[in-house]
Amino acid sequence: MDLLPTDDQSELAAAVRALCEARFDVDSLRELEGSGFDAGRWGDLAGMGVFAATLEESAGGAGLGAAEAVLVFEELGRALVPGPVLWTQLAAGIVDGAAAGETVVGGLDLTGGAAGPHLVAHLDACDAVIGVAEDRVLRWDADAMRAVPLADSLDPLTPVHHVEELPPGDEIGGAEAAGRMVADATVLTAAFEVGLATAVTDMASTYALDREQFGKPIGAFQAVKHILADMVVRAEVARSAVYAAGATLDDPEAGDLDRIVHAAKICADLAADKNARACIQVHGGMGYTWEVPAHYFLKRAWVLEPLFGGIAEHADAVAASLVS
Amino acid sequence: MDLLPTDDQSELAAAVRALCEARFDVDSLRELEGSGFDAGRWGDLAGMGVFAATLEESAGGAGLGAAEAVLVFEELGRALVPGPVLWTQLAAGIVDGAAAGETVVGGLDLTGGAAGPHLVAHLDACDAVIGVAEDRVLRWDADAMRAVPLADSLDPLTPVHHVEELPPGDEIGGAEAAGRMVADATVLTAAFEVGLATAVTDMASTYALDREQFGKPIGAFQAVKHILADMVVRAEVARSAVYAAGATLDDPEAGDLDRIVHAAKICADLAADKNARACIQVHGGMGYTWEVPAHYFLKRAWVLEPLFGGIAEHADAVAASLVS
Amino acid sequence: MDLRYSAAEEAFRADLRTWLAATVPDVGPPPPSNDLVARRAYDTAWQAMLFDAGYAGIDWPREYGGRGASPVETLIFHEECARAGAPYVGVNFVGCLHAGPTLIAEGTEAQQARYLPRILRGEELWCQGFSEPQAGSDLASLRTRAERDGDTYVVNGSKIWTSFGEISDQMELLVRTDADAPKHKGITWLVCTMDTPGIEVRPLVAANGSVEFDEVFFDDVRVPVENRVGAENGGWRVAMVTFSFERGSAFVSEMIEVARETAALAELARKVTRRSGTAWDDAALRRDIGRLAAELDALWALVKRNVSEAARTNEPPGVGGSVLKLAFTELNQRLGELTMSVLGRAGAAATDLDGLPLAELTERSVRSLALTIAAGTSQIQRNIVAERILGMPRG
Amino acid sequence: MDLRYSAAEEAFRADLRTWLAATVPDVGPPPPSNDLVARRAYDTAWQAMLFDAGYAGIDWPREYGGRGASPVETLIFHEECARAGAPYVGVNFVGCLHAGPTLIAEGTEAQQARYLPRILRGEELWCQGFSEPQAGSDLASLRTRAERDGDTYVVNGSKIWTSFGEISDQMELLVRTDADAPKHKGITWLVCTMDTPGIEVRPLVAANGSVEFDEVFFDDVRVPVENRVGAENGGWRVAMVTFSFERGSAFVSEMIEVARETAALAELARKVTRRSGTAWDDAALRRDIGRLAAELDALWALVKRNVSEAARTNEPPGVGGSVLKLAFTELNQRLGELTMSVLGRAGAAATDLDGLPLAELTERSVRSLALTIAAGTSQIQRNIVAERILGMPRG
Repeated sequence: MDLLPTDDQSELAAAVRALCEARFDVDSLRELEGSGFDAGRWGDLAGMGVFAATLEESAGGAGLGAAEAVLVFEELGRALVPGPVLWTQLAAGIVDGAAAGETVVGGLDLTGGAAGPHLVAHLDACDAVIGVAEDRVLRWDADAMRAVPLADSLDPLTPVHHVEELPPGDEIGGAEAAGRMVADATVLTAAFEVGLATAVTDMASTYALDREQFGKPIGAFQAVKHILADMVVRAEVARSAVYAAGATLDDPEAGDLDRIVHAAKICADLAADKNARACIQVHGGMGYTWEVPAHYFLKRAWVLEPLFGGIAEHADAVAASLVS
Repeated sequence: MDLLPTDDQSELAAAVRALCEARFDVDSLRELEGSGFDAGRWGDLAGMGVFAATLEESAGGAGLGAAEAVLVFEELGRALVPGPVLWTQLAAGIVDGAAAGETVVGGLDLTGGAAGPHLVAHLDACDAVIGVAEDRVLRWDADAMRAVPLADSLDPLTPVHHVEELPPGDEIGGAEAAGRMVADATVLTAAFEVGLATAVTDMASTYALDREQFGKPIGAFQAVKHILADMVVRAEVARSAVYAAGATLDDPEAGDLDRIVHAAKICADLAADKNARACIQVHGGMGYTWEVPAHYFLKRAWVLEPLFGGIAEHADAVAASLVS
Repeated sequence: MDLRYSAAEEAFRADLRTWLAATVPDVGPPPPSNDLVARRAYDTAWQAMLFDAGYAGIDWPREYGGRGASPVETLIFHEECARAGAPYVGVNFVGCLHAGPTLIAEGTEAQQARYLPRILRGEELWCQGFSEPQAGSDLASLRTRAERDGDTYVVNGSKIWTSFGEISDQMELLVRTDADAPKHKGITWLVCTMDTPGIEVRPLVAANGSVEFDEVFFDDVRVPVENRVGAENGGWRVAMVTFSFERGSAFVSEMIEVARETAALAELARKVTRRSGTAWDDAALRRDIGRLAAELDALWALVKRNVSEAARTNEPPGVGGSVLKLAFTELNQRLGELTMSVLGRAGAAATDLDGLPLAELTERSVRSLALTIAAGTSQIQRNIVAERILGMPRG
Repeated sequence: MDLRYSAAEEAFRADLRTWLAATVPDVGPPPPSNDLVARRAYDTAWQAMLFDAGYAGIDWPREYGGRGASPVETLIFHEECARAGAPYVGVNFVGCLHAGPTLIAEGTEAQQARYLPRILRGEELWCQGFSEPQAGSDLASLRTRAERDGDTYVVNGSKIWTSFGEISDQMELLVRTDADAPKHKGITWLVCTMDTPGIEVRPLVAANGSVEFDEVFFDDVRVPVENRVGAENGGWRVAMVTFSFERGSAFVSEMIEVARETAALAELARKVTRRSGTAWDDAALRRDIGRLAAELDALWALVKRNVSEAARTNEPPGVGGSVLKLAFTELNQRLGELTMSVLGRAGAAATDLDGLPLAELTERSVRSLALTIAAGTSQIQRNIVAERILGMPRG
């Protein structure tokens, strides 16, 4: 039992972080506003093996586990990497070319009944789209979606298309594949949110040390200090749950997979939203400007929270498990 | 439109406060542990006209309105006055001798369906018991309740009896009387809670000025300051709603009575519970001792919250009103 | 302690309501929020209509051209305007609510004669130059300096968070005139005309995409000494007069708007489909919305208490304003959170879809983030409440 | 990053589980919580059984008589004991978890030989004399003084929050030996035998009615110099060793208990009747309970991370302990709030009724109030996290 990254895992995370710092720094995010996608940077992610990470070696992948994928997505979240990274990773081994990043795959979360408008992110960049419900996995060609691009999206780095009527699509997986994909997708989304929650904690903390008011850094004031401490607590609690969920995906007998997946998503949803809000508050007026990137993080958190079930759905599921 | 107490109303409140300070100071509360009732002090409350306040003058009462009753109950709450004061006041004009305090009247909240165990507070002190549901008002002789005294109660100043099977009782009021009584009871309970929330704010604030750590009063630390500020906000918001509810009971055409009653109980429940908790936290270890009376206030808040509907029930009712 | 309005107050309300009913339908829809020139025209036209009808400067004294309404009438005014869907004070807020009242309290007769009528008629637009990049919560540490040169002050430095700086005519400007004095003691309040040479205005884009805020840079800007309000180095006190002017009616328009939005959110929740039914079938979400609506009712009662206090004392409600700001801004942010919860996955779109007003709702949720920061962060407000109401030490 | 235990760890668990299964059923129910003498007998009997089976001092080094278990085995030990319903360390917690480890780290061989075996066998009970009425969060400002008189220290002053002082044999006592030094520099750590003349113990009644805490008064109490642990005036450092001893397993027993209570609350909610059905039919309450259970699962994962860190470094998890304490104590209080919500009006009774264990549940809700205060308030913990993890200035 060891819930810390191994040396190999830490090296992998460091490599992804180095790539992100080089290719997805904040200024380059600004360049991607409205599209969120850049073929060159996408190629860098593919070159790093992000999409092929968990594909079996026999199928040309790196054969890594969910534990490694969780660390990779935590780093992607820290850098707020845009684009259909999650869906393309999920599609590796299912959609030809996804693992190599040659086929860009978008996705549709059809869990929870998925009533309401169907929105596909980054469709302009996609070659294919997969959809996952609890009981099946569907596939479409991107241009078969007959989707309408929307003028504005909440997150400037996550443009969305509206699919007015979902075309039939090819069923490429049944309940078992779907179940595993939903679990993977939930945990990787949570991992991304943990990275995001950590990044805004770092950002707020750096600002609190730098910004002076009343003759001292604002981080010397308990009001600010305690906001920051609560950010640390939320991020660390969520990170713990996400690591445990990753380890349990790799070794389902080592724990209660459903419960830890619920815990990971609940705590990560909470950490991403609350920490990004707190980051804005610590920055004061500057936090509310477009220039300071805190708002990007919060908007992404809002986009991610409802995916694969938000706090409400997962908490309801845990409640049901308590009395069953 | 004037939502502040008039001079007469302020004088009334001051007189009740003076009585409470003289007769219900904290040390005398300690004497009442386990019983919560003292005939002498009960007589003082009667002498002050607490029970007869809103009874019509023709029936021997003071003919005051709900606005005045709210101020009286705020003061009673500030002093954490124990005993079946609310029920005896509600019974004035309905149960002989209640207005004069000669008949001590306990009560049973039968609203909300009142499933679960029937508990009557202070039954040993009572001559009669009234019960109020949404559609009727019932009356029993106290010794007809066949109730079992419980060894321990949550609030040491509110002993309870358990009525295993409710005897039939006399119907002394129909839906109209019951509706008005429930509204009165809800608002007066909220008023009591506002007094309670204010008292613990004062207690915490006094302690924060007095107690020194790290070379200064703990009230100089923002962590403590902000806890105190939130206490003020909760108390003032609740007080405003309770005053408005009192004024609307007196003049139902001046507002939406149902809505403001819901708001008053929700905000007062919240202020009483959160402020009493905060008072304990500000006191540190001492706050958790029996000796410091903060715990009496919190326990009373917990006893009052579910009466006549708690936050959940009132919030549900407001939600329903939004779409009707 | 009563909620009934006097006959005179009811008559005031009836007249106003009649006028609003006749007037508002012709005003037309507001322009896009980032078209500042159109917004100025729109809000100014409304200001002129108020002026013609005798409602401009609703709570300004009559001798300064105002209506001289009591605090209760002022409450009624804001309430009725909001209920009628009339334009808000909008781009004129600094002139009507800050600069004007300050000039009434502290200006010379000449200054009053020069500026007040144009504010009332909407002819001149004012902005505020108080905050600086290094002086936010700690406003008194401002550094923009003004040096006396004969009968002018020469101003150098920069300001930030100036609303509508690009389209304004006049600025209420705080400058440092004595660098050696303790920080509150060396500040002066000036009227600075925005077309004076040396002023550069640069828009700041906000997180919701709006461009209402500006940075304003001053390079040897010459302001006549006659534009000084109050004494040299006495500007801090003058600025504080401005901050405490509102007599209980702050947030009234916003609260009515939030009440409307809360009811609309409940209706919206009945349209947002979920697996089994709609978002409104989620009992926990429904309860959260109900509770928010109830707390808003309580805040409305707090406003009435604050107004009642102002009516009795003819003074601002003191820290009652901080209590209200703390509670209302946090409630308003919670409404933003609940809105995103109701929208669920649809919230990723900021374009209207399937009958859901997503552009407005998502922008609203983002916009609410500024509320606990602007005009004194919640942290500063809590200090004020603890220090001024409870007497906690400043330390 | 894996959750699977090694074969050796699984063997450790299996042995322990076999022993617990054979042993726990005979232990009998715990005595009433306010019967301290009976509690001492009960907890001491359990300690002796642990000792005989080789589990006493589970993570103490073998050379000091402990089991020498790894951090992971220690986690397994606490987990299995809690799951088996074994007695908790109880009245022996100061000896086993604080004083013993301190003596191992800082005591002389003679001190170790004198005290450690009796702690392990449950023969001597220890209490703690650290806090004082005027030195709570600011522990280093303690005033109880000790003056050297030949080969004894003469102690005068008072302590507070001493758990089980009435029934203890030894006290770990912090005293001021240099009044002129900076406050952290003049403190000394002593072993004080509780039957020394001049000690008076007065119980403090807590808000839940318990009498576990005492005030202890010292009137010319003579403590031999040989009872000093560490250097004179070096006691602050010694005390900090104590505070950082636990290697990640703090709160493990409590967390398993809270998990059990949460599941029990869900079952209870199905028994508490409401107008239409039961409390469990309240979807919002249900969601709150589910969310709390999920957050507890996450905290369990945090414990495993902290233990993993300790296993790698053989050091305590540093501020990971503060993070856990902040999150877990607040969660534990929320469970108390939810419990009262489930009980509704029945919560006014603290006597079991209609199959509802009201005595235990209401006491539990009151007891949880102490958690964000004892052993460092949440406010102090937040300072620690912000200063030591994020490097914020002490300010």
